[in-house]
Amino acid sequence: MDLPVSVLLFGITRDLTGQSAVTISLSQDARVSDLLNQLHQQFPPLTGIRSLLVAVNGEYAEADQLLNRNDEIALIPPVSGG
Amino acid sequence: MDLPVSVLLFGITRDLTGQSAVTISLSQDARVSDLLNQLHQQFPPLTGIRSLLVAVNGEYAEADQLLNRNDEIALIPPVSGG
Amino acid sequence: MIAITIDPIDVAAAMTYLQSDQAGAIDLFLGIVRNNTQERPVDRLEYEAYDRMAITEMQKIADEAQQRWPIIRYAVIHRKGILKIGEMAVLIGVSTAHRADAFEACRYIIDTIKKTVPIWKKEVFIDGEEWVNAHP
Amino acid sequence: MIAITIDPIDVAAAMTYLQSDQAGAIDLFLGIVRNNTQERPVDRLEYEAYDRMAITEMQKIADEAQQRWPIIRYAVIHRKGILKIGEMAVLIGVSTAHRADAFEACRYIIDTIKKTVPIWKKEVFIDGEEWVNAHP
Repeated sequence: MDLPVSVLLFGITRDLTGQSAVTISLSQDARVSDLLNQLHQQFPPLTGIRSLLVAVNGEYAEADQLLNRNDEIALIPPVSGG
Repeated sequence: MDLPVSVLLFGITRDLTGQSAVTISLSQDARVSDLLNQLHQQFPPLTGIRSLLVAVNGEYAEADQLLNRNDEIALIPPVSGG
Repeated sequence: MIAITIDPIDVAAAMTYLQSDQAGAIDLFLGIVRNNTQERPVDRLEYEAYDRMAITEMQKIADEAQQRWPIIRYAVIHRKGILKIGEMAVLIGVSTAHRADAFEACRYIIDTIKKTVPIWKKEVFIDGEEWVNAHP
Repeated sequence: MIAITIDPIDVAAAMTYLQSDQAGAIDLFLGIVRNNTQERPVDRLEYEAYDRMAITEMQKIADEAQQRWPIIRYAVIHRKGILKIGEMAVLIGVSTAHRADAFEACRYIIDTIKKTVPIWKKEVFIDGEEWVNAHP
């Protein structure tokens, strides 16, 4: 547990957690999928969302992408612009 | 030759004839096709136009439609609005 | 709203007209005089209309569009007279609840206007002029 | 022109921007807050954006559209914050030489925005609220 990452929350994920950002502790070689698992454990209501993607430094990230300490990480629930 | 009709001219037909309306003498039971024949004879340059339709009282008319003395008749060269 | 006008088309007025509490989508098509046709520089366009019949034909097109799509409001405005580069010749606007209907109805209206409405356009070039579509 | 704004969208400014001597066609799509969703009366919408990424994603969509159609200018403007009925949430404008390209590019842009751009809309009803698309 030596990789703390800050995760930006928007829309329904902000409402469900009551926070616009959370800090999550991950292991050093954590990937996007590890972050999602950790978030689901810590905030069970997130499992009810239709889909949850992760953006790293402003770009959609694949599940196996490695996370780094200074990444800007955001949780992206289903978008509904327009 | 006892059915004089006035024909409105627009666009290229007005330019080719130099008039915005012409009066044509037709026989009493004349149809749209007779009018077109007569116009082509009287104004040979009209034969160079890609297509010529006739409107009677503001509606496109078929070639076999009978013409009446008080009809508002117009020659419709290919349209190009928009 | 269907109109033929010799004055500049008032886009803001058309937009206000198209608005409605039920409307979630407006598609607005503007046809504008551009500076060339098939690489030939254009000086201006001259539009002429058989007004009475043009209004009737535009109304038929709008009625048909209303049959085919759930249109809330429409605006079909065509200008005539001499138009310089950058001036608007035609505005088609459609408001609907959902966007697909607005796009489809708007496009149907402009596409059909170009086929059936008695309006004629003369392209005036530096060195000549031509009634569009008139010759084979 | 790509923007996210909390202020009302300025349609006239967008239209001025889209104009060009080469442009014969402008298609303008406006997304507006309407008074109901699936028969349920809406009080207002609340839009939220991940601004930095939303701009990036909108730029990608505009770039892709420019690859696919000969676009002269484009405007992609999304508003965020609390929007009441009748207020404009999004404006997409495309100018091209010919109309088919304007319609297709404009529709491509708005359709794709709804799929990929991190902007979220909460519908607020008289008796509840819901983040659109969030639940299965």
